[in-house]
Amino acid sequence: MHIMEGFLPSPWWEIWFLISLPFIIIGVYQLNKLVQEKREALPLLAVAGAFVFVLSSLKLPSFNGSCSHPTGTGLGAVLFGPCIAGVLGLIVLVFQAVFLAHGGLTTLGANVFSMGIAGPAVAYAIYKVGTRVGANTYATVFVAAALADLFTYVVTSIQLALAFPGTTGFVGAFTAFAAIFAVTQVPLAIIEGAIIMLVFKYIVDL
Amino acid sequence: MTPLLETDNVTYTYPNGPAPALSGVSITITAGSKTALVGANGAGKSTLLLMLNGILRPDSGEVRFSGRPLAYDNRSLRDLRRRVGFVFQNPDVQIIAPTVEADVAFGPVNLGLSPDAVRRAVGDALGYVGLRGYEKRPPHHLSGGEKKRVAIAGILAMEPAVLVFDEPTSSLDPASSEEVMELLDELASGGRTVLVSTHDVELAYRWADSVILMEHGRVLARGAPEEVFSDHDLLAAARLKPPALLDLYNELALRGVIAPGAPPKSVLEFTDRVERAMHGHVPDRDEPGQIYLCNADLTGGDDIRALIRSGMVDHVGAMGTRAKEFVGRERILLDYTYGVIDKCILKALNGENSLIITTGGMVGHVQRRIAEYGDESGRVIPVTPVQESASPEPSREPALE
Amino acid sequence: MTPLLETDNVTYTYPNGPAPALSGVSITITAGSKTALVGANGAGKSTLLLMLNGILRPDSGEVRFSGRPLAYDNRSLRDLRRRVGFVFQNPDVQIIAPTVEADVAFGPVNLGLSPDAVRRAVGDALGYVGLRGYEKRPPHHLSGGEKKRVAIAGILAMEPAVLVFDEPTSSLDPASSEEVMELLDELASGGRTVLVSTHDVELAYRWADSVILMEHGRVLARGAPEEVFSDHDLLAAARLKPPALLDLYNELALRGVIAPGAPPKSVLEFTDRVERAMHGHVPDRDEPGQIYLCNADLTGGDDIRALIRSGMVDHVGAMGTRAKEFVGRERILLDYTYGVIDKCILKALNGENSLIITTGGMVGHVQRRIAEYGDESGRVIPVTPVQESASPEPSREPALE
Amino acid sequence: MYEMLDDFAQTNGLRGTSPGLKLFLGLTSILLCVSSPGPVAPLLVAVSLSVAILVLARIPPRVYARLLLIPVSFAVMSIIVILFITESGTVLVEVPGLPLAVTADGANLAILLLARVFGGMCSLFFIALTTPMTEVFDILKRLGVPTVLIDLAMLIYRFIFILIEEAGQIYRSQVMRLGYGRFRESVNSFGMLAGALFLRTWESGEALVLAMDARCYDGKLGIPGDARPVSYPALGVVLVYLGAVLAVSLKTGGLLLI
Repeated sequence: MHIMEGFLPSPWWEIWFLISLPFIIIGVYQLNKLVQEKREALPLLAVAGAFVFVLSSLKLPSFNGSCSHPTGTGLGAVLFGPCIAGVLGLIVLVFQAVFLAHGGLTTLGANVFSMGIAGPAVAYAIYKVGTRVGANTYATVFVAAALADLFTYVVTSIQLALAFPGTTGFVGAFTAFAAIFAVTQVPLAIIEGAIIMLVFKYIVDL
Repeated sequence: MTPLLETDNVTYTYPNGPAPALSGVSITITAGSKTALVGANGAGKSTLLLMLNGILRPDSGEVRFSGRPLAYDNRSLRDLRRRVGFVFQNPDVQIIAPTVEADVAFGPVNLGLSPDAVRRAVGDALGYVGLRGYEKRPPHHLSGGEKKRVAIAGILAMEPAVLVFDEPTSSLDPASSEEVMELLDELASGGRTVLVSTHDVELAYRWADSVILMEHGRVLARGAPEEVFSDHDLLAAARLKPPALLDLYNELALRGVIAPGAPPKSVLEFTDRVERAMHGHVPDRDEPGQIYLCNADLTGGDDIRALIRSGMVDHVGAMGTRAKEFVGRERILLDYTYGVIDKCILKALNGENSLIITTGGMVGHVQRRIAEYGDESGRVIPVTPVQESASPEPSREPALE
Repeated sequence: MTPLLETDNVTYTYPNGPAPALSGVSITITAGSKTALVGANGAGKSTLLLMLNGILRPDSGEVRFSGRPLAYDNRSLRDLRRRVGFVFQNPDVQIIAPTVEADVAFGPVNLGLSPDAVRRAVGDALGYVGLRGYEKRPPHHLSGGEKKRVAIAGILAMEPAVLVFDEPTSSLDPASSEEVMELLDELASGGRTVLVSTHDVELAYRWADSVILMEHGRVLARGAPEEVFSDHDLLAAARLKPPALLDLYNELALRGVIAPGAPPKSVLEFTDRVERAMHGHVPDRDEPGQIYLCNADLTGGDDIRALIRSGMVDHVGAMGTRAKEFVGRERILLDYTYGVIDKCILKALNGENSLIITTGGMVGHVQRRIAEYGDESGRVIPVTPVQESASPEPSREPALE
Repeated sequence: MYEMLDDFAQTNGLRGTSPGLKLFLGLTSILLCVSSPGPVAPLLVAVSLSVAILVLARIPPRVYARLLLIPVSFAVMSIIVILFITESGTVLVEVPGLPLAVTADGANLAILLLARVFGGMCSLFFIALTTPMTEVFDILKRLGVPTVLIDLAMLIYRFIFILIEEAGQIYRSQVMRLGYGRFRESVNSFGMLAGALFLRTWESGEALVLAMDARCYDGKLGIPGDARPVSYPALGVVLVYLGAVLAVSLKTGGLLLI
């Protein structure tokens, strides 16, 4: 779920930039090192990034919107680690803003945090835990993808509630934002989980 | 000759395209015809094909199927698409399921057929394209020609009345191209309407009975291939080259070496024409050879093997995918797998015997073609049907598990 | 005729491949030759090409460049790859950067050239393939033919001695194919060694001076194209079809209609041969037309336009990408953009005048070709060079901003 | 499928203008919108940049109108929340039977937010529709953004267009075979599409490594870009415009519409 350009007022958009920045800096540093060690890492990261972009800009069936961003970068996190996945997320979000008018530039900090860092981190964590306890792989993938989506939307709701606490205060505002976006985001997360599971099955079947 | 698919003054511009991709295109595809849409890349062929299937909607003008204008609601479109099957240029984007079987089943499943009906449709379609036994294979390990046939089977399984092929032989090697074109011939002779887009003039010249020449989103000409392709200025305007044989023929006719008339379509005809021009007639040679003709649906492998072992046959060719499947099963070695009729006639003229193995409707086609040659050249070649065996094997094997 | 690239008994099996992709392949590519590696899909052509620039390493056997066996350390490989340029079949695979300019610069930048040298190399390479003015375009806005030329420019910018093309005309339409093949001719006539893999026998027949026929990872035959392609059994074994003109010629020779000998490579030669067979000589007609020959590097657009306006010229053709670029800049309308020499000779035989616009080394090529025709046919066609103007325009424009 | 705004940026009427200037104009407008205390300045930006997009850049109105609809669904939902969680100020409308009410403060905040979103989105559209990404890469490089980041972005850019084309073809071929019919088939079809795309992506990646190696890849990408000079009259116009927006923003800061 992308926060549109112009929606986050000062100082919130600056704050989210500052929060995301360390992850990106570490990511760029790691990326530099990775590329110098393994030259073929760059092209592979690039196609992975392009895949995340294309997947998250395709409309999900019967829904006007898609959210595969966190699971896409979640996959990146599994392969390259969460900070480099954050860098991928940053680039993809810039392209989404500029090519498709999804999201924005001042809201980039907030969106990178929710979709490029927080969501993938959840996907990464669940996947790691799932494989360690030896849970059913498909179930793990489903849960990781769906929860990554849900967590992203929770983070977005927090970001909005912090910026617009209204008169009810943060908790009330968060409840209100979370409730209204749940209408689209909860079914979307479930469908997305199912689809990512199908993709996973498809790849395993080959 | 009823018009099955028509476009009436269709115009279309892509949302961010600079120029119209189609401007005022009116074409008519008659039922049962073999039509080739010929033009250079960017002439508007693919855009037009996508109109016929309702994927694109004209900015103005109208597309009609069986005389009725297309409706663009979901239900009508689904109905249209099961009748007008579309085979894409690149099979890699069309074959996406993890196995051949699952891929061919995609259409029938979406049609809502019962599992049994789906299985039957898949088996029939794979049999038709000669890929029985490939059910469980993953498509990305197949050769280019095999992938193409899987893509065709995926469309055939929905039993469309019209088959539309976008550049069917693109990036296939000559043998695979011939096999695919032979398959299209078979489909057409089975009563289906076949429409092909191509920039390969040679292919269109040999295959099509009607040609539509396109350039810059317009129709430049339509008609029989030998007429359309004889006009060099027209072809040059369409950024195409004339077929080599036609070009040579026209040049010889221009210099008065050969009498103008219906141009030849094959090396065989051409040779005869030149001989006639030089001697006034095709000279008699020794006794011509025999052509044995075998319908694999009715004959067992043993009879054929016996015939070959007897030494009466010098060359063996098979036509059609089902015949080739049969030959593979019966482990009969082939000399010719494409251009079979012409090659066997040439051999017969040199006094050698050959055997053509084919199936179903193609048998009549072979007989007609050889008889036509006899009428034209005055040299009759005897065709001997191979006798049915007393205990014929079942004409179709059950699907392999 | 020094061997530049050799493989000696090279064998290779892909890590998860069932059968060897190459088994005991020994070939020799001489410096300055135009060689075509011909075979059906899966014959091992691409695998062999990937050996030649060290992308794949033979399981056994040896690859030699300039007589020295390849070394497979990083440094030697980089050195090899700047000398042996490889153009992939699919330009989308090869084009890496987001603009034409940045992509062509990729090689030179990685070779460590100075920014100025990079800019010069990019400008020259784009000029050579006729894509000046395309510098800032993103590759996905180009046509298939343009993409191919960008891919070629990207390799040319590294100034390799050998150019290796995998299926150079695959999925291009006839006009784009001719343009690419003409470009390859230009490269070869500029002294580069050019090696092409293809399943298009027609193309190899017309273009190559040496052919290597492959099948199932082995070399079936090598030699001059007219020899290799005259052997029908060999071609059939390689799952290929003979070129139409050669096939017709051999059939006519077999029936004794035409005297056997060096087979013709073009419609023009063929026509003459048939005429000679019928009349004993090519009959004299009226006075042949003139061919005006203009070197665009030396002549200004005004002179050419004046010539065309004077009515002395009936047809105008341009050969080579630089000449076409010039023609586009000067807004001269062309009748012929490919197969120019043959078409102009045909017109001259009919008494019409034509003008051929070309550049640099191609001028000599045109003169030789027309003189050769005169020697062979006994009909000399006068070639008139277009005079240089008193104040020639600069032969090259500065790169567009 | 989506329309890629970059396709318009490659051919628009302002293609020749300095990309740095366009980027400066767009980014500053966004900042002015986000920090404007009142709704007038963002609305002014929205209108004036829309005019620039339609008249100067000659973007088809039909295309632009569709773009303007993109922010609507997000904006509407968020603004409904904001309306109902702001309970101070005069009550304008009450929802019968529920403890929900729209107050003047809430309405004013909602209007301000809508204005900022549209001002910001129009500025973003201005950048997206007039400045090709390929030129932005050059600018970023000169601004000292880490090379590895730009190289990665450039490769991603290139492959986005290749993959989106393939995704489109796969999608069409599924539709031809009646995919995406009912809900279950839709999910199934989409899963196959994504899986096939993943496979193609992987193959593309391997092919890319090969192609880069064959072209002597040594860790460098791209060329020193040549800067396009900024025309001073154009710079002057932009500065005057931005100054005017700033002045309006300061002047109308306290203005409330309700």
